[in-house]
Amino acid sequence: MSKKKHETPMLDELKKGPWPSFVKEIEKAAVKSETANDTLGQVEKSYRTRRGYWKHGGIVGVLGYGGGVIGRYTSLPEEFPGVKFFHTVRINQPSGWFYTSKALREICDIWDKYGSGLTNIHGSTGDLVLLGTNTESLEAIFAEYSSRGWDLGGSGSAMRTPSCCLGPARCEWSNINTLEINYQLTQEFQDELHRPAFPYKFKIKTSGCAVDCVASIARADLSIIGTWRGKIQIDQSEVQNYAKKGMNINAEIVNMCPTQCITYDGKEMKIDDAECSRCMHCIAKMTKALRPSGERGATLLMGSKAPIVVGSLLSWVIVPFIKLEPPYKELKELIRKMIEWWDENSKPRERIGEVIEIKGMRSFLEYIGVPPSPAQVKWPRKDPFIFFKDEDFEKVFKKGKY
Amino acid sequence: MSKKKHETPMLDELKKGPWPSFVKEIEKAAVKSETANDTLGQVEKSYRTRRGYWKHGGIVGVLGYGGGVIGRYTSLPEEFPGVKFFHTVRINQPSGWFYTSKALREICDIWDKYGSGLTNIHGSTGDLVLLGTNTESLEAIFAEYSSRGWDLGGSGSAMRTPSCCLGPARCEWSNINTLEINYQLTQEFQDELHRPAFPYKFKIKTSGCAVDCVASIARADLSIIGTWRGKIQIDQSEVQNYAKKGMNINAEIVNMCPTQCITYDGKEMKIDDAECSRCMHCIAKMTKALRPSGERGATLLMGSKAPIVVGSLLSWVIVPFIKLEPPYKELKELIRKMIEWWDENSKPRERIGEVIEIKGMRSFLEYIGVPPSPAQVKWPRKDPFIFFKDEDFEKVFKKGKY
Amino acid sequence: MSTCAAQSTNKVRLAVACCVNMCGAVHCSDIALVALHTKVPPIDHERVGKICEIPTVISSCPTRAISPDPAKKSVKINEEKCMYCGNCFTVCPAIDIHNPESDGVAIVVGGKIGSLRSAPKFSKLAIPFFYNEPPRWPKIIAAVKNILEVYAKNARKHERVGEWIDRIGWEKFFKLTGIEFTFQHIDDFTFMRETMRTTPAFKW
Amino acid sequence: MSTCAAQSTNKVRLAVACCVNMCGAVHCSDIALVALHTKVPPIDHERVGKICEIPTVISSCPTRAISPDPAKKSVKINEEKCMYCGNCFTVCPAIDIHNPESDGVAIVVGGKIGSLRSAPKFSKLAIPFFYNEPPRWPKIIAAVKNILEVYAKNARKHERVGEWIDRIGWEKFFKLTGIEFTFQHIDDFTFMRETMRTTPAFKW
Repeated sequence: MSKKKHETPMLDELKKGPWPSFVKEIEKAAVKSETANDTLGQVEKSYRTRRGYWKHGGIVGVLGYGGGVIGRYTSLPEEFPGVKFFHTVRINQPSGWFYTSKALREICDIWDKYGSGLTNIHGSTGDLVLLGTNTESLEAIFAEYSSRGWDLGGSGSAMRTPSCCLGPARCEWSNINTLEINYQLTQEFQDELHRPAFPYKFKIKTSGCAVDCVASIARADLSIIGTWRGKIQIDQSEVQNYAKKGMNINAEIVNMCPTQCITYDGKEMKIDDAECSRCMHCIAKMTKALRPSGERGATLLMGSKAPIVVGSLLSWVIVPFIKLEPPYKELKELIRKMIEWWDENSKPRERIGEVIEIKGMRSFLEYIGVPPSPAQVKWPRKDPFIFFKDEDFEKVFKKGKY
Repeated sequence: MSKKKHETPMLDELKKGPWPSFVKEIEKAAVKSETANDTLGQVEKSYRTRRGYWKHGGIVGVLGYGGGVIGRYTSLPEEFPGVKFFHTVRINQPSGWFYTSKALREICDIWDKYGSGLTNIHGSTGDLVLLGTNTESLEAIFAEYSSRGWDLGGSGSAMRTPSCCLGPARCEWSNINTLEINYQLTQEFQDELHRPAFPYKFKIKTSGCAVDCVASIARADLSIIGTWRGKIQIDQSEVQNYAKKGMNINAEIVNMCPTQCITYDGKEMKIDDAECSRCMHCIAKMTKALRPSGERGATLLMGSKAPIVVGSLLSWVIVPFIKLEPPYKELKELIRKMIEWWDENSKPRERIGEVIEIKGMRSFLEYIGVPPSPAQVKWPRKDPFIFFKDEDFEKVFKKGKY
Repeated sequence: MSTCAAQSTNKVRLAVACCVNMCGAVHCSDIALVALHTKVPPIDHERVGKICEIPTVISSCPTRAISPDPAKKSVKINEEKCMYCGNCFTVCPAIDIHNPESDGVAIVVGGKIGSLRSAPKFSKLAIPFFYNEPPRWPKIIAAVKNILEVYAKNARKHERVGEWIDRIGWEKFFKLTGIEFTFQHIDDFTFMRETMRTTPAFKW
Repeated sequence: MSTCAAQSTNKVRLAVACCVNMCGAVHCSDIALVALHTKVPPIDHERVGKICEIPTVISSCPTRAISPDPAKKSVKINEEKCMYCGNCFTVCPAIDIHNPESDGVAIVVGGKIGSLRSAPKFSKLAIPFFYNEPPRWPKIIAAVKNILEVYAKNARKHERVGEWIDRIGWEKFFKLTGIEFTFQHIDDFTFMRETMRTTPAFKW
């Protein structure tokens, strides 16, 4: 409908070469959308002037929901009226990001109707992200998506849309049903997701094994990582098959094992399971030969966040092992306690990991009812400045429990 | 002269067994010294009541010197009049703690005359420590020791008595003349040693190699560690001798090398010198076969301290390599600059390492004229919160020096 | 670009962050580009009074560089403490952090998100600053290519960039890549203590 | 005691510190005992006013637990923040930290002063508290003997205590020695961040 409004010599450079080009894609959308058309113009201007022109803030949303839409605007509305509003809509993705092509078409058809046609599948949060619409269209967008069974995701100081790796649906390494856990947590925390009432954001991400394909330890307040308690079962004939196909088992597996718990003499592979840290290296490289056995469950880690405002954190171990089976009662109750403690101890805009750091692990662990464990630390404290409570003497030291 | 004044049933327990006993030694001194006699009584009381009765503080000293004697008193002068005063006298030890037996006798004879007869050879600081005398005797003690060529050590907010490992006098691993360096620094900083004018203590310790027998990295503000720039020379016939005598060279040397830069095929040992971190393990275990070659000098590290008040620090690399040859002009000037910067930037009772931490490495390095180096850090910064100065763009980034 | 390296070593997660928050775990990438500011932002004092909430502006600063300026009914910035994160701009558009002449890009390397073999790692600073050169940023591309090539040539099979650097040491990384080590590389934000090298055992 | 271990592994520097300053690099010992207090000291308000300089007392506290108590012309201690270092007692004898009933001893392990093979290491907390039992402290002796025996049995030749623990992991150290892990072991002083285990890859 609209023809190209802006000269874009710099962006045109980025259409050259054999690779996919975001410029080509936005140009396609611009044929139908004034918003996409002015997006091109503004990006070209950003390239030319070497600065951005987006601004965010200003609460926008739909009735009954406190989050899910992020207000975004151009700072140059007169020059680029098509992006005067450029709101982002988060759609709660299905566990593991499985869609039928019909579902994707449906999502795109609705979006072509109300938005720029540009999407981000998927955003860093895990949500399916629709880019660029105006405030007036929001109720209609929500009505149409929700009538087809879709829901908004989380934003702001709220439970964010939980996300998970594709788990047992596509991966033999998964120790837990990540998809079901993610679905159950999403249902359980609907209220917290849609009506922001937390000190700040709270993200839950679930991975089936230590490979952690959803980067939960790098960017979730609660990281759920599937694991096992038991031996790694070895199929020696499959080990020989790997060797025959050219794998240098000593160089690639034995020597790269971080705990050095594997031996291989050219005939037989042995694993000292007591020394194994379940890092997944041998299993990932020799999947046909090696397989965990025994009890399955998860390690819960907490606290990761990106650099702003006072530095990045990685999640650390809180619960070394928890069984995770329907209806996940223990997990759900534990999460409620975590959030309660956070709510009681946090200033506004403090992530839970930061609050645990300020208040100390003891306050948090005691509240949620988890005992101290060497699994929680890389090493114990160094300086001999140690806090004691009266009860410690009764419970631990007088009993000589060491 | 005085007979045993106090019943000491608990201390008597510690005279049993085949080991040396501090109780036996104090009892020997107590025969001649009232101070030693009451020391026994007070220690017995401490054992019985499970608390200490020493107090320190109160400046004591000798004319013209601000330090070297540490005032110490009992809090029970009526019960133990012999330890009403129990001052500690620090005597500046010779480099590497070499004495003739005549010199030791001389020291002890003087001490028997004026003090308790109890000594601590040597204290943690490195000084020869004389334990227990009164304020009145101090001038006489000093006069008599100094007339024989001895001097007091450092105490308080001053340069502390420098100390060093025995170095080339007794050890083939030493890369520098630790004894001479220590002597020269002691002479250079006489004024700073005897007249406390620093924000807090400043300790210099010098080791001939990375084994660091004087623990300089754990407890010196300036740690001087001898090292080399060159290959490790290998005497293959001596390597074979170690093997013949039963050393498992692959297990004990090759596999324990932290950089994995050694190979040994049963006949020949090879070292990839470019990967060597000069940790001394192979040289220490195979001294007859392995020997550093090339240029000798030292790495300067700074900043270590004990836990009080806000946590312990280990020294870290400031100058990756410095040549150390008489008259050590560059080293002496560098130390003067370090102290100047500290003096200008410190609050009272802040160690130099703490001040560098507060003000940042850049301020310190620029002042002392040392460039930034990857040897100074385990890893570069993580969070992208980076300080820039205008000059950096001219000097580094506009020139594309990367 | 990651394909060439993948053949001999492991995958390379190459990520780009438009601001220092490095959303989506960009801060744990094998190689990442991050856009940053490098100058203390100017304050439009007249607008601050009109459109900004002063206590919010003050508390937005992670290094406590912002304090009230009662005479101007505005705020002032301590230039020694400001590290240009732009958090004040987020809450107060009158402190415009944009500066086309001095805004630029840093390269960080060696991060890792999962626990496969080794624990997750933050990316660390490799090159502190490049000028912004749209549309193709040729110097940045050349620098990334150099890092990738040195990695592909030197790393062992299955070793991620960060695992390779941890094995050889950061001093060796700077030597092999020829990247200059600057004052910017030394952590002086809040966590300096754990980053300092407390041993003379390093490689020349 | 160190001789028995030396035969199969390496030397053990066993050190004893009479207070938390751990002078003489006791804080970097293979095994060390350190005396400590465990209760907030009582304040003799009448004497504080007479013999102590109140600003000095306040500034002596590393955790800022001490504040003025103007009504009493003395100071007060925030019980939540005090970790009983005794630094206030050093400058003010009227805050007597001695308490025979609750003073005791902790055992720390795994420190190392030199850079032979591995970098110098601080000792880390193994057992937080023993009651003071002169003249022979039998429980402490038994605990040290246990640690030494487990080390001698499990470490490799040339491995110092800290090198052995770094290789096997602290979780394994607690398992092999049977020492209980308590809240005291988790660093909550100032450097918690670097001590937390940021991976699920640990040993059961």
